[in-house]
Parts: sequence; C-alpha cells; structure tokens
Amino acid sequence: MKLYEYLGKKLFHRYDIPVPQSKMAESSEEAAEAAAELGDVVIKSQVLSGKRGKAGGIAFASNPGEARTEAERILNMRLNDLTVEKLLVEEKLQIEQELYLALTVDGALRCPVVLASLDGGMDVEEVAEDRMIKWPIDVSIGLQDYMTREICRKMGVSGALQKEFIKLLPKLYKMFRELDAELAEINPLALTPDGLVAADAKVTIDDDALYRHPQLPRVKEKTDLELKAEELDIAYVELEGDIAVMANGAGITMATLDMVQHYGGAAANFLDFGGGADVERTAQALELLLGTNPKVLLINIFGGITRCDIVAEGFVKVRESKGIDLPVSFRMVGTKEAEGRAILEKVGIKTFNSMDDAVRHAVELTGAS
Amino acid sequence: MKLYEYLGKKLFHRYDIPVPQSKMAESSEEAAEAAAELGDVVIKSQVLSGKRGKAGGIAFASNPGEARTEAERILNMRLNDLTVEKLLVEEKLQIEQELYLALTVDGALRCPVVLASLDGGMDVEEVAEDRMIKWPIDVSIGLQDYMTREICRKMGVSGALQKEFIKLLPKLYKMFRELDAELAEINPLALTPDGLVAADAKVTIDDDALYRHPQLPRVKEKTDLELKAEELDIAYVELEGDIAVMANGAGITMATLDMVQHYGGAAANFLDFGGGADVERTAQALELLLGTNPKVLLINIFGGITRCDIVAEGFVKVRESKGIDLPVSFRMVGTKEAEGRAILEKVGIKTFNSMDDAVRHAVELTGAS
Amino acid sequence: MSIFINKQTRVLVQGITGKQGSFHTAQMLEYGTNIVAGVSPGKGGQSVEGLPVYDTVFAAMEKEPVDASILFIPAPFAKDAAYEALSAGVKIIVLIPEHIPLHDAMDIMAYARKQDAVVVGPNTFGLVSSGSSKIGIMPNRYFVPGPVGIVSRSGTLCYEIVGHLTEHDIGTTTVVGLGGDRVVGLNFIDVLSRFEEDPETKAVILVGEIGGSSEEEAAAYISTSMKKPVIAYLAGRSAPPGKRMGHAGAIIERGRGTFESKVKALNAAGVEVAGLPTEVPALIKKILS
Amino acid sequence: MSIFINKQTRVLVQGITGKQGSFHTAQMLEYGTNIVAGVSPGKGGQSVEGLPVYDTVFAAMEKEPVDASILFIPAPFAKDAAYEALSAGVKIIVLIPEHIPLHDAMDIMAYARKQDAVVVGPNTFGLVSSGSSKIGIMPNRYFVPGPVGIVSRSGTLCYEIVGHLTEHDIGTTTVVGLGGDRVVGLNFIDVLSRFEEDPETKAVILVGEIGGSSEEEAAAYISTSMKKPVIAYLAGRSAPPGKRMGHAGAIIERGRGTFESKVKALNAAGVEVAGLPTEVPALIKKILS
Repeated sequence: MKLYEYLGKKLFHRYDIPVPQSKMAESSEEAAEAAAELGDVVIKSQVLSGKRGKAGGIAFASNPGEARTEAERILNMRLNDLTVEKLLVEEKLQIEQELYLALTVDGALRCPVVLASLDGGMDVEEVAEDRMIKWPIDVSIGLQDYMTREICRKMGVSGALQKEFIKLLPKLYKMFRELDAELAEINPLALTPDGLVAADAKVTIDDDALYRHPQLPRVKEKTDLELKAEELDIAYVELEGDIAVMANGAGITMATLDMVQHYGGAAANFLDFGGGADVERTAQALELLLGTNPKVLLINIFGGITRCDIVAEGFVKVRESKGIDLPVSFRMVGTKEAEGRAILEKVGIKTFNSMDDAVRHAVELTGAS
Repeated sequence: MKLYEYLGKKLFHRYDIPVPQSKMAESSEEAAEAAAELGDVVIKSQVLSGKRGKAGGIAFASNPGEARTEAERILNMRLNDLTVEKLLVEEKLQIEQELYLALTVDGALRCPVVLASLDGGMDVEEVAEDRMIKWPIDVSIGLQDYMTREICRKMGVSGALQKEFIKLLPKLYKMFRELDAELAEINPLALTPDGLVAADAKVTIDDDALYRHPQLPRVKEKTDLELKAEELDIAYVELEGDIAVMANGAGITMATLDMVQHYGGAAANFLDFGGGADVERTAQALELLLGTNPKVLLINIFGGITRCDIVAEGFVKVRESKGIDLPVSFRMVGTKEAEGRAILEKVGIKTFNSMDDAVRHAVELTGAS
Repeated sequence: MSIFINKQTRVLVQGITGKQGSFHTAQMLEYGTNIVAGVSPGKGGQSVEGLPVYDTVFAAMEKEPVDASILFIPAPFAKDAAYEALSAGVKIIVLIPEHIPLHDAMDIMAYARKQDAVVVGPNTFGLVSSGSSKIGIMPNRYFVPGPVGIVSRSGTLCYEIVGHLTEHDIGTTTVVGLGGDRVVGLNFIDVLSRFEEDPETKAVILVGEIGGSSEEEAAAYISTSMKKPVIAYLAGRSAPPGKRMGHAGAIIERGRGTFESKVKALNAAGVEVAGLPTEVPALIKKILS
Repeated sequence: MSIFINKQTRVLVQGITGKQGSFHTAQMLEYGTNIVAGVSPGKGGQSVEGLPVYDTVFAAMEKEPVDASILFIPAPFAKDAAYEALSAGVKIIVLIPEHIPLHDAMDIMAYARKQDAVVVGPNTFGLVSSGSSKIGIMPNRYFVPGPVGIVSRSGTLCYEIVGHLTEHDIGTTTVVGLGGDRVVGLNFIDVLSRFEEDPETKAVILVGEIGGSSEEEAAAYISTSMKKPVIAYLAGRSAPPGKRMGHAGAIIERGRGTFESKVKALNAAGVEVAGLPTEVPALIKKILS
C-alpha cells in the first residue's frame, strides 16, 4: 500500500524525523489560510503518481493570494489519470543541498538495504551507480551507528552532516521495521540551516502485513475492479485488450498472456485466482472478469491443488445466473479433469487439452465476433 | 541496582503485566485508608531483603482497623538491619496456584534464560532441578511464542494457562531487555480466577547500563562508605576485621584478603581501586579506607597499567593532609617501581617486594598495636 | 540421485491437522515421502494418516528426529513456526504459505543463515526428487524420474512445463520451486550449483519470469561456473511496466528486470530461451541427445 | 607456538587516538605485536606511533586486512565498535573496556557466534603469546616464552602469578584473560581445549575465583578430555557469601560458586590447587620435571 506524501510525513513526524511545517488544504481558501500562517510556501498535489513537479502539480507561493491562485489551478487537475483532491501546503525550506535516503528490501540479499546518495532530487535509477551507496542490514542486529558512519564515509560525508545522519537513520530504520514498510524513501532529503529535513516522503507498506497495523490509514487509488479483486485476494491487473484471461498461478497466467500476444491477440487483464479455489471463489473471479466487458473469455486451468470439477462447477453457476453468452475458450487438465470436462460438456462447452490450442482458439474467436 | 517490590511492580504495570491493585502507605493511617478502599489486603514491608514473610514483615488484614494495627507493627521494624519505611498495601488475591517465572542472564550460555516452574513461592534454589525449566533465548530473534509453548510443555502446562503464559512472557522479556535488567523475577506468579498476576516483583537493573535509563528511580540501600565508593566507581565491600586492604584488581584484592586470613589476620574491607589510577583516585580510595577506622593499612600494588610512583604520590598526599599515623604495610612492584619506592622512602615508609611479606607484616602489626 | 532430498529424508509436517496439511500429507505419503510425524499445537497425541501428532517441534524431534519440515501454517504464524523448526535443528524448511509478511520473511532468512539451514519458499509448491521424495503440493503424477533438473519461480507454470516433458517421456531428477515472494530462501544459483554437482542431472531447465535480477545473476553464474547444459523459459514477455503480475517480484519497475534483459543475459551465457512452453521438450531432447 | 595469536597475527587498534589506546599501542609495538593500523572515527588520516589511522574498520580493512582487533572504546560505544569489527570480518576481538552493559555483552556474543569470531573479554587484560604477540594491556616484561599456558579470570592476580613464575625462570606459551564480567566471550574450556592441542604447552595454570560455575565446568572438562597437567589457584577463599568482590561474577549467591566446591571439583579432576600464589612455581616445577 503506497501512502500519500502527507501520510508518509505524518509517520516520519511520529518517528521524530524532521519534516517541514505544513497544513492540509482541500480548497483554495484553505490553501490561502495556510500560506497566511506559514509564509513562503510550496503547494503540493497529493496523488500517488510521481513526477508531480513536471506535470504542474507543485507550485510555490509567497503570499496568500498566490497560494489561492495556485491551489485553484492544481485542485481537481488530472495527474496521470488521478484527480487532485488534496493539497499539502508546506513552509518553503532553505535548501542548501538535496540528498537521497531510503530503506528498502533487497530480494537478492534477502534483507533491508539503506540507499543513500548526495545526488538527491533525482529518481534513484538516474543516479550514477557509484554515487548511490547501498548498505545491507543484518536484521539480527539492526541498524547500528557504525553502518551510518560507513555509509557516510562512502558518500564522502563527515562532521556535522554525518552526525545528522547518525541521528536520522536509526529513526527511519525503526519506522521501516515497525511498520512493515517495503519502502521508506526521502527524496529529496533537504540539508537546511537547521539540519536534515524530509522534503518528500514515499512510504509503501507491505500489504501482507497490513493486518497488524490497524492504526495505519488505508489508501486506495485503484479501479473499482482492482479494489474488488483486492478484497477477494485475487491477483488482478487491468490491461487494454479484449480477451479476458483467468488462470491458476501467477507464472502460468503471465505465460498465457504472453501466448495471447504471440498469436496476435490482446489480453484484457491478468487474473490469477490462485491455487485450490472453491466454487465460490471461481465464481467471484469470473464475475470480476465480466466487469471489463471482454469479447472472449480464455480460461486456462492446470489442476494441481486446484480441482477441475470445482472450477467447472463455478463456471456453470456464474454462466447460468448471469446469462453469459460470451464465447469461451477453456483449457482444463489435471486433478479431476474428466469430471470437470463432463460438467462443461453438459452445458455444451468443449475444452482443450493444450494451452496452445486454447489460446489460438481464443484469438480466433476475437476475429470472428 | 535492586528495586523495591513496589517499584518493580510499577515497571510490570508499565509493561502491561498484571499486578494486584495497591496503594503505598508510609503511616498506619494511610494503610487503614488503603484497606478501606481495597477490602481484604496484604500489607508488605518494602525493604530489599528477602524472607520478609518469615521475619514478620508481611501481614494480612480484612478491615481498616486490622490494617492500621499491622501497619503500626511493621513500620519502623528492623528487617536484616534495614528499617521499614514504606508499606505496599495490596488487594488480597484469590490464589489457585503459585508459580515461578523469571528472566535472568546465564553467564555460561552468555544469553538470557527463562526460568519457569509450577513450584512457586519457594526460593529458586529450593525447587527440584527437574521442576525448574530453563530455556535460553537467542537475542538475535528474541522471545518467540514457540519458546513459551515449549516451556509450557516441559512444565506440563496446556490450554488456558498456556495462553496466559503466551500473553505474559513476551512482556516480561521486553521489559527485561529494554530496561537492561539482570533479573526480572515473579515469585509467586499467582494463578487467579482472572488469570496470572504478579504477586511479587524482584527486579535488578544492570548498574553499568543505568546511564541509559534516566527515567528509572535510583535505589540506594548501602552504607555511606559503600555509596561513596560507588560514586567513585571503586569496588568496595565492608568486612568485619581490622586490617584495611587496598589493591589494584579484583582478583588480587581477593587473594590478598585470603592471605590475610591465611596468616591469622582479619580484613576490614575489600577495596579494588582498579587499574591505571591517578593521584586523585588513589587519594580517594585511601580516604575511603580510613573511614572504617582500621588498626593497620595493607596496600598491595602490582603495577601494570597502574604506576607505582603515582600510587606513592597519592598515598603521601593523603598521609600529609590527613595526618595519618596508622601503621602501614606496603607492597609495591611493577611499573615505575623504583620511583614509587623513592617517594615512600622519603617519608620513611619501606616497601615489600613480595605480597607474602607485606601481608605477614600487616598481621604482625595488628598484634603489636 | 537428486539434490536436497531423497528417499531417506525424514520429513515433519507442521500444521498437519489442518485441511491443507492433512490433504497434502496423504498426497506426499502416496508419493513415497518418508514423513515421520506431524505437529499441531494443542493436538498432541492425535494421529493423521497413521502418523503421530505432537504439540511442538521439539517434542516431535525428541521422538522422531527429522531432516526437513514442510509448513502448512497460516501466514501470521508462519514466522514463529519456522523459527521453531530452525531452532529445533531442522535443516530444510519448506514454506508453503503465501502472504507471509516481507519483514517476517527477512527475519526467517537471517535466522536460517545463522542455523545453517535451507529455506524453500515462502509461497512455493515445494520441491520433489522425482520418484523418491516430494515435500510440497505439486500433483504427484507428473513427477517421474529422469535426467532433467528444474528450478522455477512459479508453480503451475512449472507443472505445465513438467507436463509437456512427461508427454515426451522426459523425467526429472529434482524440481525446486523457489517461491513467488520478493524474499525467498533459495535463488537460482543455490539450486543450479547443486544440479551441477548431481551426477544424475544431465540438463537443467530454469523457469523464470520478469522482475528482479535473479535470472541475470543466474546467467552470470552459468557462464562462469556451470558445465551442464541449461535451457530456460521466461514468463512475462507481454507484461506492461509498472504492473505487478501476481508474484511480488514479477514487476518491471524503473526499467529493471525486463524480459529482454533476461533473455539477453541468458543467451549470452549460452542458455537457449524457449518462446513457448510447448517448445521446451524439443530443446531438452536436442541437448540430451 | 601459541594459541589464538602469534607473530603473524595482524592487529588493529580501535580507539587508537585515545589516551589508553595510544599508550598501549606503543607498549604492544614494543612487545613486538604486528599492529598494522588504528581506527578512530573522525581522526582518519592521522597517524599514531607511525601507524595509519582510519575513520572506520571497513576503511582500515580495505587497506590493511587484520586478523584481530583490540578495543579501547568507552563502554557506551563498545557494542557498536565490536559489531563494526565483527561485521567487517575481524575474527578475534579483544574487549578491554570494563562496565560494558550486560545486555550489550550478550548482543556482542550472539553476533560473534554468527560471525564465527572469538571474543576475549570484556573487562580483560587481553591475551599474549609470549615473545611474539601481545594483544592486551599487561606489563611486557613478565611475559617471556616458556612451556606454561595460563588462563585467568582476573588480571593483576594473573600478573602476580606470572611474576612468581618469572622469578623462577618459568616462561609461558600463551596467557589469556577471560575477563571479569558476568558475560564474557571465552570460558575456561574454550582455552583449555586450545592448550590441549598446542604442542608447546606442557602444563596449564587455571587462575579462577569464587562465583559462577565455570571452574567446576572446567574441572569436568579436564577430567574427561585433557591429558596435559593442570594446576590451579583460586581467589576468594575468605570472601563472605552475598558480597560481590569486584568482579561481576565473584559472588557466592545462594550457596553456589563457593571456594570449597571449586577446590573439590578441581581436585577430583586431578588438579592441584595452590594455597598461595607463591606456591604456584613449585607445583609447576614438580609437574614439568
């Protein structure tokens, strides 16, 4: 779960990481009031998309009038298909230098890593490799001061700025661990006359750990279908094509999409309804698919834990209750294959043995319709 | 630093470990008031000595009048040379079973250990070895539920009581680690109709870590000289004899005391003023010694980091400023030995080469005086 | 022959009394796995499929020392159960559950390294040494003995490929599912290096997907340290950037972990990449002949 | 020959610019210790006794890889410095400081075990392989080569005994100070087992004291696993129960760790216990002849 900048900064503040003075505004009037209180301000659209600056979603104002004008301009503007509804109005920092600091998870090393650079403000991938210091953390001892000293040495930082890092980094690590963050990024980390201040906040919380953080806000910036899928714990991604795909397993679903493309078709979605689905879950997954108004359904089942008969039953149930008459290409092998086929044949649906054949048939069906 | 029961229970409460309802009383009137509020109570003298019950320092009362009488009896009584100044007046628990639970440090294993037993109320050493479960904790992962389940299995505890332990033990471990405890003991741990309750609290905080716990109270139950020694960071223990001993190093000081005894003398104290003492520290250690009004001084210096000349200088300084005319037996070898001897010879004090000779001389001096 | 596990490997099932646990215990026994006991806190003394059930792993180990444990434990309790097995001295831990919190996975891996144990998963189908021992949830009938080692990031896709091999009468030595999560215990290299040393394994199939850099790292390892032939299949060629395709790692972020970079790295290491799962048997036959 | 360290052992001094650090660096160099560098955060680029000073252990290790590090670091910062050395790959850590918090010591020991490193101390005089390498703070002149290994819980008392040996022209192989704290990295057995394997060590002196049970454990080890002769001296015969005699462990609590129980255990293991430090040389001579 990605958090809005202002929510990330609230968490920073809770962990005693310096952030600018700020006010939230949902109207130009509130923005003007905030500016009256804070003086020179920066007005930042609160959407989860990056590159807000380039898209015009960030503005400066040196008096309430300017703040009102800019807020009016930004509120309700569209940024990457998202509508701006909230503004963060912040004191303008006196920035001497922009740095980069983040904690994230390194899958290859299987542990947290600190990322730190003197080249802040840029996207992490744009920073030259030798200018981005990476330091893995052994979770059995956690973040220790010697690590910060070492990171600073590699950055070429010493003296007062090193002391600032030694104060800051343990707090960021504590937050990262305690809140089950996947990412806690400060970019830019502003060096001001008062020390280091988090000028931005990109915090992502591990969805799988949200259950143990009831106090955290829940942020939703997804389509209705994606939200519905999340509720059902179904891996679902909307795509642009017209063949609705469902399969059991992330890898095989991807492979199915690849094959659709290979045979000249276009998938409407990625939908992995996982292993061991029951009738109910199968039906829910299917209903989700129908929401995209596809031309053709492509179902690819390789039964392991998943039982073919149960998937077939779920399919028939939805088909009858919803009166679906979409063309379907159904591949079904594995556990309880014969039983599943029998159920489908009863309603006049033939199944394929091979994934290849099923995908080719689905692509043909789009041409026919 | 040992904490009074009531302070230990305050910490338990802070870590959400159930403790009985209670009030502190420093007069019989306050005890009566507390009883009026709490009903059936137990009145417990707050001294650091164990075995308060056997010594009459604990009483039950079922009404304010009884509470007043018992409080009057207990207040100002002497328990193991300590005067009772404070009472803890607690609700009387409905105890179904008395258990034992503690966290301490196992020096041989170099890690924390849980001690748990169904035989509560007894001193830990009196519990049969196979009835006292010991479980070491790897600090790199901390206390995990599986450990508690395993401890419970070994005790023969399951069901609801196991659940109680799974709730309680992580809290005790958290406190033990966060507060740098050497010991956090609950004995008895009372099983009541409401679950487990800490009926007593024995908490010792590591003196070397007190600096990072400014919020903890400072408990002092020591003689003036011991307090003074603690301030000076000198290892000092009062004994019963008449030969004041100082040496540099705990082992050699012990060995000196052993030798005093071996030759028929009796040491007035243990005083290790450590390695690398300067003139000031030497003088402070000496002044401490003089406080016990000994008959003879025995000083045993084996100079390694410690410089003989500096010890000699410190000695001469105190001798002159305080006008000491006690007989002295001085052994001095090692770093700057010649210089040290010269300084002492100037004031008419001869030194010994061997510890044996010096100790024998000191014992002879006590006979002579 | 096989890697990691064989007919003698003594196996424990944690969470054996649950629906999944008992079902797959039966499946594994049917396959021939040497399961010796199960654990379910509070269920000690019961029996499942004729196997004794204990309250704790330590209790089980006192009676039935094991080499490996497979966990059918709900995600929130998986870390504790994994710690328990590691602490009790189990050297191979197979973590079936999905949705284990990322930080829990990191904790488990750190402790496993300390205990010098191998963790398979989480979010894996497990591993199987064909014809002798299956510690996982894959369908029994596809896993027949043969000369091919397989290591895969995904489950059903791996079955799909094994299914094609079976159709062509090509069997497997050991098949290892790394798991679909961002932090898993084994990477491709850990498994490839075992296959390299296994005399029965004549060729290896690597089943990868977009996201992360483990295929690229595997390619570097293959080119410097492997003599045995390797072929690959990669899922996610058609995936758009920025969209997570089910698996936590299967996402092209900031231009990293693309299909093209993986194919390029593997090709440079002499690894042919099959365009479709159906092409895999032909590639393997070419290599083995 | 010697145990743990020798002439080749490359040594780092952490806290080299401090008063104690620089003084003992000079002393160790004089003794012949192969010190290659020092570390003092913020003092990188300086030099002490002709040795380069680095800001961090990693910086030092890049230029001057070391086998051992000795720490002259104030107690509150000792854990961080020890972690740093362990994390950078140093395999022998000598922790001179006293007053290191007990929980910090436990943390250090857990991490050292993970990193497979030896920790000497805390609150130790260090260790010396006589005539070749001294990593510690003991006075140089008493430590001359010879056939006796010594392991001690206390410092000055150990010097006292070494002093008596020197008077009698008996030298030492290696002398190890375990440290006076409740949690220390080495116990008697760790050191005795090394002496048992060291061909140059002909006899061993164990210098113990009241409190704890490590002398009793050592006695059990000696009786079952040591062929070499061992004698002992124990401090604290006259100490009253319940009073901590300076060292954190040196206390008779609840009747445990008494002088008598230790002497009994050692005697049962065939270890003679000297009544006075002055008796040690005669006992050793008897054994060696």
